Amino acid sequence: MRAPGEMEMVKVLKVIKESSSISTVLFSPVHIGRWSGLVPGQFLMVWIPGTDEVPMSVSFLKREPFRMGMTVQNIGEATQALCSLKQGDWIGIRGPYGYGFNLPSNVDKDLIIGVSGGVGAASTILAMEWARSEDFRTVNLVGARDRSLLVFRDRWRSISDEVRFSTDDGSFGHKGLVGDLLNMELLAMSDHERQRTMVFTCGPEIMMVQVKRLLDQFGVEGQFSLERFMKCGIGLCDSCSASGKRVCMDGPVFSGDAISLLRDFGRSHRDRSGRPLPLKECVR
Amino acid sequence: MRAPGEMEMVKVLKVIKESSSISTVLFSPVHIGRWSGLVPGQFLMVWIPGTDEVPMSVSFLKREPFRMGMTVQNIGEATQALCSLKQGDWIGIRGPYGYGFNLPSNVDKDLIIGVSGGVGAASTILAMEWARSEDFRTVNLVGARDRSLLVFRDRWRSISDEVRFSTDDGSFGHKGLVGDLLNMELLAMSDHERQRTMVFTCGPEIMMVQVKRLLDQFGVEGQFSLERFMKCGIGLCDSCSASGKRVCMDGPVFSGDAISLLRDFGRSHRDRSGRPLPLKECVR
Amino acid sequence: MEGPKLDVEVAGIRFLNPLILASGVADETGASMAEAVRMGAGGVVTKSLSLEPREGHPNPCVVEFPYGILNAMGLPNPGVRGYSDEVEEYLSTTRGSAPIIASVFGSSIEEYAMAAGAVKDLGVHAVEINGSCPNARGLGLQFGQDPLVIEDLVKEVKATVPIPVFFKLTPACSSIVDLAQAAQMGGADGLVAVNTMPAMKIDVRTRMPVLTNVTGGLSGPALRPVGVRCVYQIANSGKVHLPIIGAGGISTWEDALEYIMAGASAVQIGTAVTWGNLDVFSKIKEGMMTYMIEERIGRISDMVGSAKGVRS
Amino acid sequence: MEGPKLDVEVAGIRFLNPLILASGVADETGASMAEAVRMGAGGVVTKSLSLEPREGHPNPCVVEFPYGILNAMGLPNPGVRGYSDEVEEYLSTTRGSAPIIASVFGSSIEEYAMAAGAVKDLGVHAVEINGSCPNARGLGLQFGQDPLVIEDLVKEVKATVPIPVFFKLTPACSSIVDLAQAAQMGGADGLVAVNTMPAMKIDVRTRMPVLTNVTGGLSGPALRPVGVRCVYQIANSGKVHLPIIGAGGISTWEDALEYIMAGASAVQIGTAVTWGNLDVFSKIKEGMMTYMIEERIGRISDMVGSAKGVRS
Ligand SMILES: Cc1cc2nc3c(=O)[nH]c(=O)nc-3n(C[C@H](O)[C@H](O)[C@H](O)COP(=O)(O)OP(=O)(O)OC[C@H]3O[C@@H](n4cnc5c(N)ncnc54)[C@H](O)[C@@H]3O)c2cc1C
Ligand SMILES: Cc1cc2nc3c(=O)[nH]c(=O)nc-3n(C[C@H](O)[C@H](O)[C@H](O)COP(=O)(O)OP(=O)(O)OC[C@H]3O[C@@H](n4cnc5c(N)ncnc54)[C@H](O)[C@@H]3O)c2cc1C
Ligand SMILES: Cc1cc2nc3c(=O)[nH]c(=O)nc-3n(C[C@H](O)[C@H](O)[C@H](O)COP(=O)(O)O)c2cc1C
Ligand SMILES: Cc1cc2nc3c(=O)[nH]c(=O)nc-3n(C[C@H](O)[C@H](O)[C@H](O)COP(=O)(O)O)c2cc1C
Ligand code: FES
Ligand code: FES
Repeated sequence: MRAPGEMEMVKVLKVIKESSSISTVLFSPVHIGRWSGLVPGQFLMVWIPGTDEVPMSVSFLKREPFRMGMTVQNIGEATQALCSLKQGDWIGIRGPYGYGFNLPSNVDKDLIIGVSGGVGAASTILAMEWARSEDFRTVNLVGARDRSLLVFRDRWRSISDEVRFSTDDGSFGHKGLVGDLLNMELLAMSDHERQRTMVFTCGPEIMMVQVKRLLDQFGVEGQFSLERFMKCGIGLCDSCSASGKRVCMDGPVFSGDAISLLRDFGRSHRDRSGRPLPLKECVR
Repeated sequence: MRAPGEMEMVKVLKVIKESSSISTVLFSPVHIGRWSGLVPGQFLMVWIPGTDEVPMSVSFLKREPFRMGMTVQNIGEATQALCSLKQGDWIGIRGPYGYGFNLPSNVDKDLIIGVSGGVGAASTILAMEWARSEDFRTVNLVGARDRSLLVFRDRWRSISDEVRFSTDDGSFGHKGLVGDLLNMELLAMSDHERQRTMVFTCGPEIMMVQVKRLLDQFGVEGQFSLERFMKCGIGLCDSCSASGKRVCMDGPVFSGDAISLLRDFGRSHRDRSGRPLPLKECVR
Repeated sequence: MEGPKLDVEVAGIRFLNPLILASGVADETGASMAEAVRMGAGGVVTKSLSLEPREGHPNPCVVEFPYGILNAMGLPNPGVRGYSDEVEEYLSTTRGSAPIIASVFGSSIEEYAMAAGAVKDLGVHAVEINGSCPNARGLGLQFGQDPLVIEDLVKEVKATVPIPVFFKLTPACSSIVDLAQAAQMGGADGLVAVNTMPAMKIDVRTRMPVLTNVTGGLSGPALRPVGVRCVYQIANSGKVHLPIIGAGGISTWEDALEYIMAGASAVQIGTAVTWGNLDVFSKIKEGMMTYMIEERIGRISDMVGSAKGVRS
Repeated sequence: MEGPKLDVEVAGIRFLNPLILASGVADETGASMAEAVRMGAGGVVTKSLSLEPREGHPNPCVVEFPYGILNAMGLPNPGVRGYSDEVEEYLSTTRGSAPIIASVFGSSIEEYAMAAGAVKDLGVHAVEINGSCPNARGLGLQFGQDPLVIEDLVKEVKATVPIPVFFKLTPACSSIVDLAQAAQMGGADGLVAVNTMPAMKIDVRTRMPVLTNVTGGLSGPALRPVGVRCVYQIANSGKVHLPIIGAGGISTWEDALEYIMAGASAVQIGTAVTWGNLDVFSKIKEGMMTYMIEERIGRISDMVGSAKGVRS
């Protein structure tokens, strides 16, 4: 049984420009009890009055004073409106929804590798902060198309035992895919080390397909945060359907085993009417 | 804000015959959390399927195994049905409703006198048990029309530092009114002792009128448990109205000060349609 | 600086604040209604009165849900004559500070009109026609679901009393706007929306409907989204131009404002007094004041009907 | 000793248990519906299908209350043709273990009939006419509130398909029995009661209706007492003799039995999957079994319509 996630109207405290197209929106909800139990990887449905309601990860969560934030890449009408918010504007948030990342026991694992692609970092960063605070060793591999989309650089450094960046165009860090970084990382590890490792990943699905392949190949466990078109966010409308699972309710974070059973993973999404679309048509 | 008191169906565990016309009905609800917070003097609405729903005090409450009970005097259709219940029969209970007795602080008071008339004892006995368990000295004055209506005799003895009985016809204890016992008790006390005394009373209103007069006369504080016709039990229908207060919601237990403001006290009730009736027409 | 103003005028009647005690709730006596005013209500509605006294239905007549109340009181009341002392006591206690509206019903249009005629002599400020109580056979609801009957009913009552007449609508209908329009055609001075929604509860152990009357009316939070929709539809129909008093599940200041923004000039509060007691009135007033200060809104009337959909 | 039997037959269709996934909930794909069956559902209803694909309303299209859900999805669906793969996947995965009912709608009686005609070729076991969706203008609800239209609509659909036809009723009406009777006159093989109740939510900060569609339909616990009343009224009207599938706010075994005792032969479950996930099906089944053992009831059908009021 999940608790009802009634909408709470919150005033925007501050909008921090992370780059030309990415901003972090901060707010402080009143119903702290509800929000402070949020597990990194869970998401909110965010209402931008007059525009849209869209799913967003929580990228920032601090106590005393209580603050939450989301990091948004401007790719369309709703995200543009979010990035244009001003201090004092009202937005509605409901949630927290879905299953977040599952921190393993320190007995089984000692290393968590975060593999983040683009604005997927908005979801992984909170999870990796958490892992760090629970005394895991943390390695962060962070990729983006170009330097301008590579956010949280200082924050990543401050929470990582090791951090590597990549850009498709080589404008910052390794030139190439973040999957290449993961490949290098795993190659350098012993079998024993690999068994004691867990990977948290969020990013473009095509990137996560590569991550899944590597993890299978090296026998490493992982958790994957998926995106699908979400209307209700609470398991009713089935617009986020992937192979019979509702990403909003059964995910958005899935274990590698669960992902293996999702035939749609890396293959197809659904459009607003529920028709299947090949993945490439959905990739930004 | 009170919590919703949804009806719970409970199976009758046992019916104990206290006398020819009075029985105690025992049951064990499942939602223990809700019921174990009950304050003595609060009441239940009890549904006897196919017959009626009537207000009843809780006369018995024990933990491990959790048990509750009510003590019913057979005076009409509903109470007759309650007294005729058999083990395994289903009844519905909702509540706990209203304000119960308010145990004073041990700093202000050290003696609680219970003044019970007839089946009013069903309400006071739990309150007096509570007072005893919280280390108050307890004196119980228990009256009834005749010996057969004088219930809980052993239970009274076991929880009282002093106990006195009276019957109108002298068939047991003092012959006369329980108010006479109270008068004697108070007469024998010093002013200081009276100030450190609190009286809990429940019984026919005409009896409580006498108790009120005595307490005013001797300057002793008291709490009074009232009865009025109850339909909803939750402050909506106003059928229990007494001088602008709803007995189900603002009572059934009122402080002496609150009672002083109730012009209807000792004077009038309301009938099922809401018409005022002089008190004597309602007294059994 | 002056604070925001909570007073409202509805069909020519002034209320110090827009929160009115709903009919049938905590209003059996003049003293009870005066108590609601002392606790902050801007006005009260009497329980629904008929010419003759009625005892109402036998218990159980209430079922409590976590999100609402189901009731089938069955319109108990001492009759208009029997109730006259109550109105008198109310008026002498409150001394004109808070208007009193008399709710009336009957088993025929004539009886409705006679009850209305009788209450006007008690000194009440308006009449509310209860054409929507689901709890008594042959009374209330079947009058309030037929537009033709509503029109006649309102006409007759209007012809009988010189004071403002409100018609109270049921949410149990295909089109609330049709019913509202009928009341308008009959000459009503205002509308009350909504009464309770017909509903029931069955106990699975005894396999019996819990209410002696079998069915009853649902009120409280569960009813709110339905009531707000009804008020909004009437206010935005373009066809009905009467002031509306909103009702149904109001227990917080947000709830009250939701109705006001949907188009209600004032609101009635019933069920909330069970969980929040009569404190709801002052709590809601306080919340509304804070909101109006924060949002720099001077008067309640500035908000009436202010909610407009993107698409409508 | 044999345990109690949960299987039921409704309009000639056998379900292993009386719990059916409601239309529009967790049923966008064949795999989703098969998942519901794997988790314990006795049958499923597809989302409401039209001839042409529809995107539905833009977000927000859902409001969450503690006691219910308000939705205005706007009947998104890939069209009957677009959905045929889903039915195929469902049938091949479940292999006949749980019937599938296709819900259909249109913007005219003809469209309804054409949609029904198209789904029958997909291999579904029955058609459910959605004449009660409050969420799309010109579709659904206004067909379902007029008895004359209902009768024609059902007639046309019956003339088009050889499989059983259910008509799904709205609770937003003056008399649910009149609507049910109309469906019976049109030749329906069964009824589904109820769909959601028209409702809305206004945000007081932005003074805007939250749903883009302004109004939506209320489902979940808040709707239950209303749905139970509707089923009871139809079953006890003496005028309607069709099997009824109950729906509205069922989330526990008591809720399901309440509908069954009110007169439902089976029930549909929608909103409960948000708070309880698909586990609700097995939990309800388990609770029903325990109850039936305790009360020595052999079959579900022994309980259908067993609740009788003292007074009715
Ligand atoms: C669980 C989850 C967490 C997310 N977290 C973040 C985050 O932290 N930061 C961030 O920038 N983005 C996040 N997204 C993606 C974000 O929801 C979309 O970028 C946003 O909805 C685009 O809306 P738009 O109007 O700006 O774009 P549009 O122009 O409407 O569409 C652009 C793309 O966004 C997708 N999209 C539009 N509406 C939705 C919707 N309701 N649900 C899902 N996808 C939609 C479209 O399918 C399309 O691929 C997340 C998505 C999901 C499912
Ligand atoms: C708060 C409260 C606690 C009570 N606790 C107890 C108790 O512990 N034990 C006990 O034996 N009795 C108790 N009573 C009284 C009990 O409720 C009545 O005796 C019972 O309702 C009588 O019902 P009947 O059908 O047997 O009698 P009837 O023949 O119907 O009536 C006999 C008398 O009981 C009164 N009565 C009937 N129905 C109600 C009702 N719904 N509410 C109030 N009075 C009613 C009538 O006014 C009349 O005076 C309590 C009453 C109240 C208000
Ligand atoms: C116990 C009870 C009794 C009621 N009696 C009446 C009545 O006599 N006349 C009437 O018009 N409405 C009556 N109502 C309906 C209320 O006036 C109100 O319209 C409805 O309950 C919705 O508001 P609420 O949710 O704030 O209670 C009654 C409601 C309740 C709960
Ligand atoms: C998100 C959502 C979408 C729905 N879509 C449809 C639909 O397409 N067709 C339909 O007939 N009913 C639809 N309904 C109504 C349900 O099938 C059901 O009748 C109603 O929700 C009451 O049941 P519940 O309280 O168990 O949800 C929908 C309900 C919800 C909550
Ligand atoms: S978004 Fe509606 S089911 Fe997932
Ligand atoms: S019994 Fe209904 S208000 Fe007290």
